[in-house]
This record gives sequence, C-alpha cells and structure tokens, in this order.
Amino acid sequence: MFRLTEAPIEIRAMRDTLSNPACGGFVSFEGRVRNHHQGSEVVKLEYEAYPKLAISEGNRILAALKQKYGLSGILCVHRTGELSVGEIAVWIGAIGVHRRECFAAVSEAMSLIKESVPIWKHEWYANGDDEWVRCSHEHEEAPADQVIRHGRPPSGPHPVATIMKEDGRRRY
Amino acid sequence: MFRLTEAPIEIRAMRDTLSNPACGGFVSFEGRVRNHHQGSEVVKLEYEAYPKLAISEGNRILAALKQKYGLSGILCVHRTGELSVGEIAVWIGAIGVHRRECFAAVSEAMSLIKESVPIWKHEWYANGDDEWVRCSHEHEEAPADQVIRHGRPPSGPHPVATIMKEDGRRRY
Amino acid sequence: MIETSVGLDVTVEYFALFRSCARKSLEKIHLDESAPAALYDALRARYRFPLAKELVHLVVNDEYSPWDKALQPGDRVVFIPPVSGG
Amino acid sequence: MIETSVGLDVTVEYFALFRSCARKSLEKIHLDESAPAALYDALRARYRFPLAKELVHLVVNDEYSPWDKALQPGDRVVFIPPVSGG
Repeated sequence: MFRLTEAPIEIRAMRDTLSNPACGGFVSFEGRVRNHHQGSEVVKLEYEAYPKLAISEGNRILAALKQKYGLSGILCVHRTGELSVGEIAVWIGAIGVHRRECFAAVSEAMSLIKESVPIWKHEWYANGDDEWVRCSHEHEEAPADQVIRHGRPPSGPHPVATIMKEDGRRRY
Repeated sequence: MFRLTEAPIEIRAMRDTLSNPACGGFVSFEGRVRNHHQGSEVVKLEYEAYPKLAISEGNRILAALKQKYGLSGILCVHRTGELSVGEIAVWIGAIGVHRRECFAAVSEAMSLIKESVPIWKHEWYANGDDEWVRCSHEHEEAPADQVIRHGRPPSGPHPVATIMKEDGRRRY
Repeated sequence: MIETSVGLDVTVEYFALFRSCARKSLEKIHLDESAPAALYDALRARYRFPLAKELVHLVVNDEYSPWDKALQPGDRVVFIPPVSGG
Repeated sequence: MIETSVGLDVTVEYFALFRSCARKSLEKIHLDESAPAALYDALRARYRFPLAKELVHLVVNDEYSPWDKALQPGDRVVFIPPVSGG
C-alpha cells in the first residue's frame, strides 16, 4: 500500500488500483514540488529514503488508517531521487463508501507520513546554498491524531512532531 | 470554475487546469456511480441539471470557498445524462499553498453542491422501480459551514440541508 | 374588445421529479393572482406533485426567490424539488 | 591468542544529513560499550553531526528502538535525523 518510486508517478495507474463499484467516494492528494522554499528559489530537489523502514512505517500508517476509517483501499506512493518543479513528490488516494472518511484518512496519512516515514528532502537554491530540509513547510499544522501511533518506539511517543513544532524550519 | 458536461470527465484535463508552480498542495474528490442504492441494484442512472442556475450557484459556492480558504484555484465538473457504474459523476479539485485548506475546501464544496446546486439523480433498479433520488446517500453528515451561504433566498437560510437531515432518504 | 382578465401570464419550467409528474418541460400559464404559492398549489393539485411547498424552492428568472415575492407578467418560474447531485 | 576486547562490532548506516556529514553510507564500528547513546555521541563528535541526540531517532535492524536498548554484536544501526517527506 506504501511504495517508493524513482520514476514519475503515474496518476492513472494509481487511480485504477483504487477502484470498487461499491464505493462512491475517492479522495486524492498530490504534493507537488514548489519553485520556492521560504523565499529562496529552488533549482534542484532530491528525496532520499531509507527504503526498508520507509515502506514498513508507511504500511503501518496506511493499514491503521484503513481500519480506523473503514476504507475500501488506501495507497501512497512517494518519489525518490531528483525531481523538477511541478512534479508530484507524493500521491495518496483513498476509496470508501463515505467521502468524509476518505478526506480524513488522506489528510491524516499525509501528516503522519511527514512526521515519521524516513524520507528526506534535499534542496539546492539559486544562491548556491543547499539544505537537508528539516521539516514540512506546513509547520503550523495541528498534530495528527495520536491514536494510530502504536508502532512507535516503546520509550514513548515519537517526538518528531513536537520537535517540528518548536523548531519550525531551522536550517543546519 | 463550475461546469456541466455530458461527456465523460477527463481527469487529466481537469488536473492540468489546476497547476501553479508556487502551490504544493492539490486535493481532488471524485464521486463515482455505485452499483447499489440502499440495497437495490442500480441498473441505470441519469443526472438532470437546471443548467443556468446550476452553473451560477456552483460558481457562487466555489468563489466563496476560494476566498475563504485562500486557494490558488478550485474547479468542479458535474456530469449530466446517463452514466454507468464506476463512472465519475462529479469531480472537484483545489490547489493551494497549504494542504489543509485544500482538503477543507474540496470537502465543503461537495457538501454545498449536494445541498443547493439544482442537479437531480434518477435511478433505475433491477426490480423495475425507478426514483428521483431525494438526497445524498451520506445523510449522516454534519451540515457544512453556514458562513458562505450568502447567495441564498432572502427569506432565510436555504432549508434543503435541514430537510435532508430530518427525512433521510425518503422515496417519492 | 374589453379585457376582463386582471391576471398575468408566466412561463413555468419543470425539472426532474416535477417534469416527470407534469410530463412536460415548459408551459405558459395564466394566473389570477401573483402569489407563487398559489401557483404551486394549483400545479401540485393538477399534476399530483408529491411534495409540500415547504420542501420546494422557488426560482424566478433563474434566481432563488422568497415565496412572498409577487410574480410579474412574463416571469419564468421554476419550482425546485430537493436536489441530489454529487 | 587472547581476546582482550570486551566490546562488539556493529554496522552503522548513514542517511541524508548524516550521510552528508560522514561522507559515507555505511561503516563497521567496534564499540567498547553497548549503549547506542555512546555510539551516537562518538559519531557526532567525529563527523560533526549538528543534531543533539534528542532530535534523533534510533533504529536497530530496521526497527525503531528506544535509546536504552543494549546493542548486540552484528546489529545494524541507523540514526534518523528529522524527516521531511511529502
């Protein structure tokens, strides 16, 4: 249900995977590469993943959401490697009988994936700088529902979300 | 921004319309024709619209949401005429800088369009019955935000949502 | 000739359920009074519309209108049964 | 021969920021103690990782692990800097 790909994401193939004549609702999200980051023009962008853990963590998140929202299906594909502005970095789609559950699941999936799936964005800027981006550009968001974070380390809740909140978008 | 079409909805064309290199978030919803309605097998389905009012009312809703959520763009296409099971009856897409606003806008757009845009679904069932469907199959939903209902008749808030709540899915 | 009628002529369009009941899409109707509610009640009786006025919206000249609006000669009137798009 | 070492050998993999700092993807390291925090502190000093341990997650053999876990010989260890997918 969670995949990584170095090739451009084919929306049609993803949509076709999520098809069920009993389901009336389909919601999808695309995260597209933007031409700027905090006012700096982005000239190059790469995503790096820790594949094995990204897939297991991504699947854990999607399976929990599928059950929580009673979905017929939920799917996420994340790009790795170099991307151009406007390309799709991540695609999430869900189908179900009720549309509200689909909206909630896709939105929550994106939040949780941004928080805990080991994928990193490396950006190069027009001024010659580059950075390993520290967190999502949407750091104003409320933390996603805690209830499905059961796969986390036994030492306590995964602190990434909290760190993001406090630090915003610090550069290294 | 709100369109009616008798031809199958082309997702790619819709997506291409919503493209902006400054916007990282894209959310879309598809309402697909289901093979059943309250336990009855659906063998034929048609949507009829009051075109002029549907377009003006749809555009009013989308323009209000675009402003409310600060979107870069929002678009809705609704099919009319006869549809097959699995076909897309309605497509809504939104792009913006922040994904939460896109999710909220698309979800709210669907609720408001179901409530107040003059489009009607006519279903024929395997047992020979047919009906003008009275309301959405998702009658358990909370009413959408009242704030953008400013285009409504001056006699008071549009009562459709309330009627749907009370009556559920009555057949005529 | 002496015009004895004090009424007005309007055009009524029918959609969806009301079109099915009336078995037509459009007709011109002569009214003795300008109240849309009286027009609806008359059509409801004539065509057996299965909906009380409270479930129906009034549209005059392609705009939602309150039921207490007085109809004018030449108005195009549509009664809107509960919608079910999406 | 007499084995004087009481330590253990582990493999450390580097991703993203840590790979950039270490300028390598993987190395074998001999440890004198089994505490992952001691390993992180040593690597942080060696490669100038710009992140306190509190900002980093520990993964052992492809699973998130608490920092008080004792490393075993042959473990594959990954330190996870803050993620930024999506």
